[in-house]
Amino acid sequence: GNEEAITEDNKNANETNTVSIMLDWYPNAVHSYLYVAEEKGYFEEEGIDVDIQFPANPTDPLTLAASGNVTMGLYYQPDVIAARANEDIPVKSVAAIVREPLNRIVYRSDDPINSPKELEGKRVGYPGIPVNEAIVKTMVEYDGGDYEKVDMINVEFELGSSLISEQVDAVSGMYVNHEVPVLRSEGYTVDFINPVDYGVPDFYEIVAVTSDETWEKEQENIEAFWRAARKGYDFMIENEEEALEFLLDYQDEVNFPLEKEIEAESLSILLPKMKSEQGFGSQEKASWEETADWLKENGVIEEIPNIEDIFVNIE
Amino acid sequence: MNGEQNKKLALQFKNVDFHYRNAAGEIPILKNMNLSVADGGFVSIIGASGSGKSTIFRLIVGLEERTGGSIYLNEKQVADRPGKVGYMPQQDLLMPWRTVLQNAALPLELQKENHLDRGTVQNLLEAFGLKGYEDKYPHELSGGMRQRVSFLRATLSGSNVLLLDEPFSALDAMTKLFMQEWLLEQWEQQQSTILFITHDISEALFLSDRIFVITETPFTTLKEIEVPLERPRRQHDLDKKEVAELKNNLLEQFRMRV
Amino acid sequence: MNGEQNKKLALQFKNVDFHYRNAAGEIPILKNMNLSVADGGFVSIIGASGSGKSTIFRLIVGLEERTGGSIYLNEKQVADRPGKVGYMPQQDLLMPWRTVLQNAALPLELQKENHLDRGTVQNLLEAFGLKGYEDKYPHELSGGMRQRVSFLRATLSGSNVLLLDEPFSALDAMTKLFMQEWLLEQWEQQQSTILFITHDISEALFLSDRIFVITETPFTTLKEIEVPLERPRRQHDLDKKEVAELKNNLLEQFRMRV
Amino acid sequence: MKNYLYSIILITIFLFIWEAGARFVDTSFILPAPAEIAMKIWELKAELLLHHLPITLAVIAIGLGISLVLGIILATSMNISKTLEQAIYPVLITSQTIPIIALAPIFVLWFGYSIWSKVIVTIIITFFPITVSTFDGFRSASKELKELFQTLGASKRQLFFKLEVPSALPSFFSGLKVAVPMSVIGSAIGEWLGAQAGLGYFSRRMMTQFNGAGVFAPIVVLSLIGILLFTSVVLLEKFILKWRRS
Amino acid sequence: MKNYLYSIILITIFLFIWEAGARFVDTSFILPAPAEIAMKIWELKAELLLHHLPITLAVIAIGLGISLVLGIILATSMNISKTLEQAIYPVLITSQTIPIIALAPIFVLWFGYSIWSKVIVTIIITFFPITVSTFDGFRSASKELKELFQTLGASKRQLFFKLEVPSALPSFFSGLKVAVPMSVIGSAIGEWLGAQAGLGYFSRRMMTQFNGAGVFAPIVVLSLIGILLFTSVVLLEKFILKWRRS
Ligand SMILES: Nc1ncnc2c1ncn2[C@@H]1O[C@H](COP(=O)(O)OP(=O)(O)OP(=O)(O)O)[C@@H](O)[C@H]1O
Ligand SMILES: Nc1ncnc2c1ncn2[C@@H]1O[C@H](COP(=O)(O)OP(=O)(O)OP(=O)(O)O)[C@@H](O)[C@H]1O
Ligand SMILES: [Mg+2]
Ligand SMILES: [Mg+2]
Repeated sequence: GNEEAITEDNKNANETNTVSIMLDWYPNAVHSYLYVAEEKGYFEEEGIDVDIQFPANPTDPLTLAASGNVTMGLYYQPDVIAARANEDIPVKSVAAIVREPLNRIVYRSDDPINSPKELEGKRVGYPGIPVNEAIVKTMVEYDGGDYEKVDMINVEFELGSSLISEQVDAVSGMYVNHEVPVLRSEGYTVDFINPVDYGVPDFYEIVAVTSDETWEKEQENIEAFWRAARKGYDFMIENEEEALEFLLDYQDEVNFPLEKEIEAESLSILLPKMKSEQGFGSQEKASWEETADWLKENGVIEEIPNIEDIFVNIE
Repeated sequence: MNGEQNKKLALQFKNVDFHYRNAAGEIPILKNMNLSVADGGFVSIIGASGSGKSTIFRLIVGLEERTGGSIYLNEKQVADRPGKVGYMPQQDLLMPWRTVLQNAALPLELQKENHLDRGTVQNLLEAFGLKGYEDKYPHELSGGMRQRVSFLRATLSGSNVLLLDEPFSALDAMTKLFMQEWLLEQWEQQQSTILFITHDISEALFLSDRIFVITETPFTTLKEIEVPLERPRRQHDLDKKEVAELKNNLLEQFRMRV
Repeated sequence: MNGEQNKKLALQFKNVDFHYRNAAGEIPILKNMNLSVADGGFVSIIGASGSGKSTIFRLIVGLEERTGGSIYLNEKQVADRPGKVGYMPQQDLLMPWRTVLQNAALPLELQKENHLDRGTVQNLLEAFGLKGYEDKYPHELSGGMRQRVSFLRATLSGSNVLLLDEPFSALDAMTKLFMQEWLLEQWEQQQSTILFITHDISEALFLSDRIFVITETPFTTLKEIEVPLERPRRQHDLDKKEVAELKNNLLEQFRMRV
Repeated sequence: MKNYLYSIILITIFLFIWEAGARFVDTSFILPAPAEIAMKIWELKAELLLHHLPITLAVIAIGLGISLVLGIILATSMNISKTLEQAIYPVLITSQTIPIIALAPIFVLWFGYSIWSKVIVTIIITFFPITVSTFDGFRSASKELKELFQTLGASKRQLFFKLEVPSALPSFFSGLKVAVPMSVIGSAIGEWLGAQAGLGYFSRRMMTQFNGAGVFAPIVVLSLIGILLFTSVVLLEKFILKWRRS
Repeated sequence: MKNYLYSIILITIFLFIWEAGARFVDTSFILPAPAEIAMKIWELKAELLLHHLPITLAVIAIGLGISLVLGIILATSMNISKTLEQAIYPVLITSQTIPIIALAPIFVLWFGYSIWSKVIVTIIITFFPITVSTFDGFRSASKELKELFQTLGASKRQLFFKLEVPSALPSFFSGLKVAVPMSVIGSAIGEWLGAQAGLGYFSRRMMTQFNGAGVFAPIVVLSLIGILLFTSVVLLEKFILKWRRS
């Protein structure tokens, strides 16, 4: 019995040591707290090894978290609900990272779209993430237009290149804090519409998703991970500049070049949207319910799933 | 000085020069060569491998350009020879995607000035023992039948001169004997002039009026041998003493060269 | 009643039955067939195409299983015949990836009980006119040379019985004559028994002591003909009156069948 | 039919194991069972066959059509001009050793999300087998037959249509039989890169929605297209090359 | 060398037109000039060759290696057992007409971003040519030679190693020459679908960053790998099949 216990322990130790997390996009200011925690050794203090991965396809963070290929993925609140409701995929959110939409409908300034109704007959690119369809549909219909007349095109990651090469007239899925300033700094003039102004609820833009099975098996690790991440967040709000430096130091110059100024601006936009009275990462049932209602109204889901199963707050 | 002198000449080479050219330089084959074949004759050419037999044919049909001298066909020097003689190459060369009829009638399709009509073709098909096989494809025929289609095609080129380059070398020994007799029969009916290349001395003796022997390359004249046999002939005529002697002489000549 | 009776028998068929089987049913080839070949003899088998010549060989080497009767090799009934006779098929069947030496020495590699050594092979290579070509690949050889390599391979199987299935049919007429003389020379030196299939009557007459003629299929006995010629022979011996007559008889027999 | 008995048994066993395995694993978004896929096809039949299929078929038809036209023109030109052959043929062969298809994402920038970016991918993947096999077909015309035609005084035109074209047909069909399944693959890959409809697109979309059976369903339809197109080519070949029937 | 003169001229003209065109269009993220690409390769040489190249090479090597092992085992089994042949061969041929590669996205679900999802794509794309060509090679062993071996009392083992294997080699090498460029394509496609590094991944990555030259640079490296691998196979073939040298 003694021997068995030891091997069990060892096994646990091995399993629990690594936590993999797939980012929602390539690294930028919104991920600074993770790099802070890594650099400052917070993860190490918690006894975990963190493997940060970037998605090759925009939808991979959720699918790979659901299939257990990564411990967690950063994804979008509405899509977690849809997965649970439509296909009964056992996934749940363990933390809310960004509490308001960052997503904008972006267009070229020289080919302006004054209101969502004007998207009729236009080509709208999106990264294949289903929530964008719900967003555009809500906005167009809110504005009195016909969504059926909008040409939605899955452009995968090529949001920026398809917009400026005029292959599409507008894109959904660009973030106001990052992609938009990046485009502008490259010398392209673009403008955007905020979905929240046209009937889209104030959903959590980014949440951390894991599968029920992973949660059961690795709950301790995930909790440890978020304790460390919270320390990183706390450090970040106190030392914005320094936190950005960690990100910029860590960045992969060739793969993911970042502009310091853009990221600084981005972080200043992000911080208020990440802040919560209940503590970084906490989630409110009301937000989940409101978002689920919105999805049901728009026919994205047919039945509202049990909200209790969808998220869990980590103390 | 003999009877042939009065006959028209079907083919004549006058001082013809020819050489191939390759990386190493010129390979002379014909040097100032003279040759004449009377109309209606059956003439064989024998010689060792590589001695230039096929080259003579290629010059006649115009696949190679002579470097000097002139070649006369039916006593006219024809500038543009292609299409003027019937040529039956060594392999039967039938097109697998054409039926027997379509293969045989190829010259009629290609030559504007060919005046043979389909009726003639039908008659000849029968004469060549191909009746009932018109719509078969070549792969459905035996080797001997394929040779007959090929020969029919050469005949239909409408020329009085037929050049046959080792036509029977791919046949087995017994089919070959049968085809030889058949060829003679056809030749007697068609009244054409035949030039026949072969490696097989018995074959040359059995078929020809005269045999040209290539003894060296390049050559200027060909050694000419009259075959001492009357027509019609049978295979066992070859066993006659003077023919047998002739054959053994020729054999001895080639033995050293193989 | 003649001298041969005292000689050992190299090969004997006793009441052998054989039929092929296909979708349409059985195709009988041998019916209660008897045949014997004396040691050291040169025997040819001639017959029309499809009459069953190759089948006889396939039975001897064990590629087909007889349905009745027995086959004796050197007066012993051998159960597992493969490897017991030298077999030279119609095509030369050399392996393109092996040199002349490697091709010829194949039997030594495959047969454990083969007692020939490399020295013997070297000597034979010389006897077969292949000296200096040991390391050449088959595609670098002429047709006649390839046939000699194939023959050497059959010889090296170490058996006193050699089966040759139309070995020269792919050669041109002159090379063929040369190879025939060469074959006789080798045979006289090797003291082996040769069974030789051919379509060519002159070839059979020139080479053999006796000729077996297949006149119908299925067959029970083969018509046997003694060749009235002494050895050594020359090509022109075939022009002797009695041989010529024999030849014409045989020809007449096959003429109807082609 | 009897010849395929063992194959049918093998496939049945395979499907059975798959079905059992899928039921055992019981996470249909990762491994849907065959029965589930069949039901999904039935359920989505209108969507698949009326909406996505025509779009993919259009890509295949246009892509293959352009490949055929370009390939045949190029092969014919190389056949006519020795200089063209010496210039183009080695480039063509070398191009096969390099992964041009990896440039596909940039074609989207050039041709947009219209049908053309997918057509280009299909052309890239089918152009080579068609061109090279057609050209090799022309070259296979026997030299001896060519000379025979010359001795019969055939014109270049007659030589081409009566000898070189029929000689090239068998090899051309071999190339086509390679190209047809490739065109199906090309259209699917093209649709990954950005599309709004089509079977390849639909399959990936189903994946983002955790609909495992939905991922497989369009692929099954694509496979049927592949088999159908291939069979048509084989039948056409049999009809045109009827002289090859033994 | 002189034989390739026209090809070299053609490629030079092509590059020249490309360079001129690119300078004229002047939007390098859509159409980078060759000179720009060359400079980019030089600039990124460490990144490309030390970081991404080894990862892609590993995918190619493992994928091709597994294909070879499985393909040769399967071809040999089909050669030994007639039943296996009748069961597997038709399935294999039919599988070629269906776009299995379109299922690639689901492999990412099965294997994550590990090397295996890419290896599987590479195997799928290279397995068929290797298996079928090896098997066809075995079948090409002449029936007459087989009979000759039998008459010489050869064992099954001798028949296999001394006749069937040498007979299969030319066809095997033809298959390998098809498979090798395919493996490069397979690794690139695999990397689109899920990777953290590798040349195919890097090319797509550059695309989202408006870096046109960066899109082409890794593809040029991939092409060089393709050409190099292909040339190695040709040399190996020449060495092993030296009897084919005229
Ligand atoms: N195109 C060519 N270029 C260079 N040399 C050639 C060419 N064609 C033939 N020769 C050479 O010319 C010589 C005569 O060739 P030809 O084909 O006329 O011989 P042949 O007597 O018909 O021989 P065979 O009996 O083998 O058919 C040979 O030595 C051959 O190598
Ligand atoms: N495997 C087989 N199955 C069925 N019938 C066969 C088979 N092999 C040969 N035959 C038939 O048996 C007969 C004799 O064949 P065989 O090969 O012995 O003839 P052959 O005298 O050698 O002919 P050839 O001179 O053409 O070589 C032929 O009618 C042939 O069609
Ligand atoms: Mg010749
Ligand atoms: Mg036979």
